[in-house]
Amino acid sequence: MVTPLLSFDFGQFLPPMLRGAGVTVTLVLAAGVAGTIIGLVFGVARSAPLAPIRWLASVYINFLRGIPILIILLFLYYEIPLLFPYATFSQTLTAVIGLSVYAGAYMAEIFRGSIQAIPRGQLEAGEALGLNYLQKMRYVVLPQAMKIAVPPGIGFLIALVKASSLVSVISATDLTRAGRIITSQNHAPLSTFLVVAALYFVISYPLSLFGRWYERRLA
Amino acid sequence: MSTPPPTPTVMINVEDLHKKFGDLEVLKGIDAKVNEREVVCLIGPSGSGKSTLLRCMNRLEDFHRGQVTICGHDLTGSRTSLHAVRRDVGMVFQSFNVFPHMKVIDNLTLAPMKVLKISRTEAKQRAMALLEKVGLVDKAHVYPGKLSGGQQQRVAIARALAMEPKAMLFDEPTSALDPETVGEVLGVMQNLAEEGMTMMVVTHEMGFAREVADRVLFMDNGVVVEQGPPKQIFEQPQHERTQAFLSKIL
Amino acid sequence: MSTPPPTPTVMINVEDLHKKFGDLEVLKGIDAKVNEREVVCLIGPSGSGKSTLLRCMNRLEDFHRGQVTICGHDLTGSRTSLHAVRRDVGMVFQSFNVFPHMKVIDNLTLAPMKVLKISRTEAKQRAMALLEKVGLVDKAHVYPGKLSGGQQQRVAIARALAMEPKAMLFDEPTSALDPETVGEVLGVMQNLAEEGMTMMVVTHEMGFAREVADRVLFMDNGVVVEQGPPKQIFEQPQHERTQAFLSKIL
Amino acid sequence: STGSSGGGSSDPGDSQLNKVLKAGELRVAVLPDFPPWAVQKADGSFEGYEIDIAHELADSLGVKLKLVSTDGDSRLPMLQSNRVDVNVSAWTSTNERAQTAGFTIPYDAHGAGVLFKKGADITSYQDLAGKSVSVARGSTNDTILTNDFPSAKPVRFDAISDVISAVKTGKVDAALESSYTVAQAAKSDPELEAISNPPLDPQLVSMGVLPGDQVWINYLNNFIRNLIASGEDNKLHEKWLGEPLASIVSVQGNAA
Amino acid sequence: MTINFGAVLPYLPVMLKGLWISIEVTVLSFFIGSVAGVFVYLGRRSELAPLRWLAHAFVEIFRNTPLLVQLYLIYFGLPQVGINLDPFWSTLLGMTLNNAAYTSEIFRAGIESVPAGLVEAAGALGMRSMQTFRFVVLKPAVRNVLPALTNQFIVLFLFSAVGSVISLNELTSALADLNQRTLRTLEIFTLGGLLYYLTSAVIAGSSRLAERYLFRW
Ligand SMILES: Nc1ncnc2c1ncn2[C@@H]1O[C@H](COP(=O)(O)OP(=O)(O)OP(=O)(O)O)[C@@H](O)[C@H]1O
Ligand SMILES: Nc1ncnc2c1ncn2[C@@H]1O[C@H](COP(=O)(O)OP(=O)(O)OP(=O)(O)O)[C@@H](O)[C@H]1O
Ligand SMILES: [Mg+2]
Ligand SMILES: [Mg+2]
Repeated sequence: MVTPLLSFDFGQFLPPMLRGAGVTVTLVLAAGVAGTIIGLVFGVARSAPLAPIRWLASVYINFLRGIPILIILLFLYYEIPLLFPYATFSQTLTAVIGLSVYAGAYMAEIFRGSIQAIPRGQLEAGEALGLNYLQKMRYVVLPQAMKIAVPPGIGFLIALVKASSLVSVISATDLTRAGRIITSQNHAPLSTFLVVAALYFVISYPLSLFGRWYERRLA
Repeated sequence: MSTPPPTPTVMINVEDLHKKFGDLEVLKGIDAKVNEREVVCLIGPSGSGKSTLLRCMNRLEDFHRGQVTICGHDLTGSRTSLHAVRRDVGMVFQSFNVFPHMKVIDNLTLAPMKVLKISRTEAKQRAMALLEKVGLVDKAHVYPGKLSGGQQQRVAIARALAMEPKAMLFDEPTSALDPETVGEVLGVMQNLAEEGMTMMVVTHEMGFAREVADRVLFMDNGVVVEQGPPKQIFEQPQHERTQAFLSKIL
Repeated sequence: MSTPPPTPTVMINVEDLHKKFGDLEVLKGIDAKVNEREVVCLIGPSGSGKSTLLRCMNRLEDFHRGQVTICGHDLTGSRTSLHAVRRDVGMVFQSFNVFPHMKVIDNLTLAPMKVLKISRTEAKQRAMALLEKVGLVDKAHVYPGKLSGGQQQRVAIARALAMEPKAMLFDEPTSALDPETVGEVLGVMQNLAEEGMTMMVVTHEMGFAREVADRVLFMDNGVVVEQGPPKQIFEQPQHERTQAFLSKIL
Repeated sequence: STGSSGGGSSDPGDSQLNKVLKAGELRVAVLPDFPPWAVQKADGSFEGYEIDIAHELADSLGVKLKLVSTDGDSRLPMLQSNRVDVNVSAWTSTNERAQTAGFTIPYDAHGAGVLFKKGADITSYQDLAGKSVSVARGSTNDTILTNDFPSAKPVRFDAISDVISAVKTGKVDAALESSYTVAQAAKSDPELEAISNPPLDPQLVSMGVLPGDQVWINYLNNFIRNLIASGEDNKLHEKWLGEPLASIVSVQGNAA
Repeated sequence: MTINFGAVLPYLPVMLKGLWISIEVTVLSFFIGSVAGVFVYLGRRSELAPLRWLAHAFVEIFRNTPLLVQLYLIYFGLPQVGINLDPFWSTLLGMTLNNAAYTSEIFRAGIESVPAGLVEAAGALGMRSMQTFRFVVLKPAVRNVLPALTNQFIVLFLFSAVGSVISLNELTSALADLNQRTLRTLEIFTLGGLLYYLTSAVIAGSSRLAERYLFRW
């Protein structure tokens, strides 16, 4: 007896699966880029000379890092439109926004760490040469901090690939939800999710490899 | 020529300078003066406040009582003219603090372009001339990571000179160096002194102080204990703390 | 008493030692000997292989040709007796490498308890005696982070002595120190030498070498270029590389 | 703050009906994973019984149709956040739910069935007592199980496919799901069996909108009555589910 | 619809019950997983190539696939090979394996951050490698990794929410059920988010305290 749990009809189900994978990749790329920009702004703000700016940034970072992405997504999708009717975005766009603000908080923390890792002497040297705060950041600190931030940044991007699986809660059809829709038709969760896992691996592993290669190159 | 030496202009003037870190009083009323074209060496035991004094002179460190004027800028009170001060006063640190992510030449052109707003071409010309002076023309397009400590410190000196400062502050510029490369850095500093740069140098290199300094200041525990020409300080120190210090270090 | 001096026992014997890192030959046939109760200083320019030679002597570094015997242990070939070698040979590094998470006293008792298996009480007594010797009794219950460089290095020396080694290797023990604390460490080492410890010391402190060493070895580029009593090496160096090196450093 | 657009108003200008006509587009929430009612296909488009009904509805209004994927949990929030105009998403119109959502007259009805592994001693609904039973979280089956079989242990999943998988893998003793779904699952897997008794508690399936928009509900009710009376609803039901519309539904068309 | 937190407050005990399960599964998986992580780390440094390779593959697989998918496979997939775990044990297993993969990497970083000089000094004192690890490397390494471990603990806690998908009745699952019952989405999820946030904040705070009192050097 062929147990239906172990069969997977690639001809029929691979295309929707790949489309889901495409959505996952798009989400991660978009949120990765947006999250890096948000993270840069808040990471720099977190080490700004003005206390209120530092304080605001740390509220954003700590709050978003303290709640599950699931809750962030649900809030954005269902509650924001109630409060601000004009901010009614599609599922995919909401997913991108949700993942971006989430990524922003984590990337900010990564940038803050790398900025702090730059020896104080570098800042003082910039200061003694007459560079102002933004110039010191732009020309002296950030170029060095960025380099340090790459390995943890890649690590987070990998986490983001996986966190993106949770956008299915707002019915965005990413790789995970594609898998769930397919199991409603083929009733074969084991094989279906093995394929899903394999696709996630294919998306995420190159990132791991790149991260490792980069770290070795730095050392 | 027989013009009499002009009355010296005071380049750096420190009066009754007090500085606290929290409750710890680190500078307890310092008076010090450096004339134009003069080289003053600052010596003293670790923790006596030498670095702090130097850093107060270009306001890397705030102070809460006293007066500091440097190159015509009054540092007392508001922070308004900081920018101009930094332009006129070069500083060289113990840990060279060259920018590791920039080639040597870019280390030298960054501040002139961004702060003095001179053109890239002009900044480059100036930089090459300075590299010539510190003997590093062939390293212009190398990253600092590939240089020895002594070479990095020469880059740091050239970088400060690229701003065409009127005075230079040195904080133990050779104490992080291999014994063998100390000489090349002191050489560059000696040339600078001979060209007439106004310099204040914190150092443990008594040989340099003896040979190059016009005056030596001995600090201990936040006060200037004694000062005078090197010959006098090294050979006939008046104060017993100076004597104790010199006996340990020479 | 009129017993003639005994014929010296050889404590460390190095013959035709070769060492490569990958393709780079760092030691190119070294012959060196240290007798019991002898103090030998090793000098030479940076990169000449001094540290490597020292590290081969207690097999922190493998070597691929030649012979090393130390305190009666033959280091050539198999790794079996490494443990015993390390027990008999103390080592002190440039970066003090005291264990930061242990109080000073625990730094001194750890290895005797774990390696020599002596009791805690005995280890403590031994440790206190050694702290007395290096002048740090009052710091026994302090974490090393609170100590100055010189104090940390004295802890490191006491820690090595706690194993009651037959010979001590020092690799630039003072070059990471403030000029003022160099003296206290050299003082401890001088006492040790006077008590008859067999010592091999890599150093840039020519004053120490001149005063304390029985013999000085000058290394350059992986070979021992010249050796002899300090007076001879410092005042009448034979080899031109020695002359060049000394002229730079003195 | 108030998020509702209805709020008891009966001014036709405020009605969703008017907004749809003005926008020229009808936004309908549907399920992507509930074949044969509705399922998302490989190319991303939808098909199924409810999808056909949604098309009919858009045609009746003379506007374009936009389908938005939803799930059991999200049907009301979808309306509240103004992402859709109407749910055609197998929504059972219980009295409890009707207190917070607005429902039309039903266009379909189905009861619950029980799915279990062959050999399990389940011959009647009462046998669920004391057993672990998988249900879709928040579905009417969830409510039935909680209210009518208090000694059964509910095991809740988000997706209906997981409800069925739980039986197959022996995670639970039985599943309580739509009788049709249960029958399909039993047909596709020889290890499984569906209860032979008639479906439990026939449930009425309605379109759902925001509460209070009587103008919009009137239009939809009218549309459904015509759909039934014309025989179209029955035709679609037979096409997708292989059996005629339940009489409790079709009788509404006669009344019209 | 009017926002009314009063209407959902009576459900707070239900939420707290869910939160307790979240905490339970997180704490257990964190500690078991961290111990396992040490072994995975040792595997990665093993002299036996197959062991090294295996440990490496383990880390990469768990690092590069989502927990949600892992839980599906454990819960619905393992019965295929005769292992039938209930939601709690399935979630626990998934989170434990996940945590082992992550902490092994954290330990690696922590141990590599201990200056090589300390290891050499211990070697020069005649200490064997296990002794060196136990007495010289371990404590500084733990101190170095404590912030990263805390972070991992919080991430793990937040990701326990995924257990709801395989019917674990933890906090998120409780929130979803309540949401269905009351249809007060905003209030329910705000309150739930607050519970998650407060718990994370408590964890982060206690870790900082522990750091201050545990490592006084
Ligand atoms: N940022 C700071 N915060 C608190 N105390 C400080 C700070 N910087 C310096 N100190 C303290 O001020 C005193 C003087 O320090 P300073 O660095 O000026 O001494 P120094 O003479 O330059 O010593 P060294 O020769 O070691 O460089 C010391 O006791 C030092 O601990
Ligand atoms: N682990 C290593 N791998 C590769 N090359 C090494 C290693 N250790 C040392 N070397 C090289 O071996 C040569 C000799 O190094 P060594 O540290 O023995 O010199 P040294 O005389 O002690 O110098 P210094 O006075 O700077 O300490 C150098 O060229 C160095 O770059
Ligand atoms: Mg200083
Ligand atoms: Mg060396």
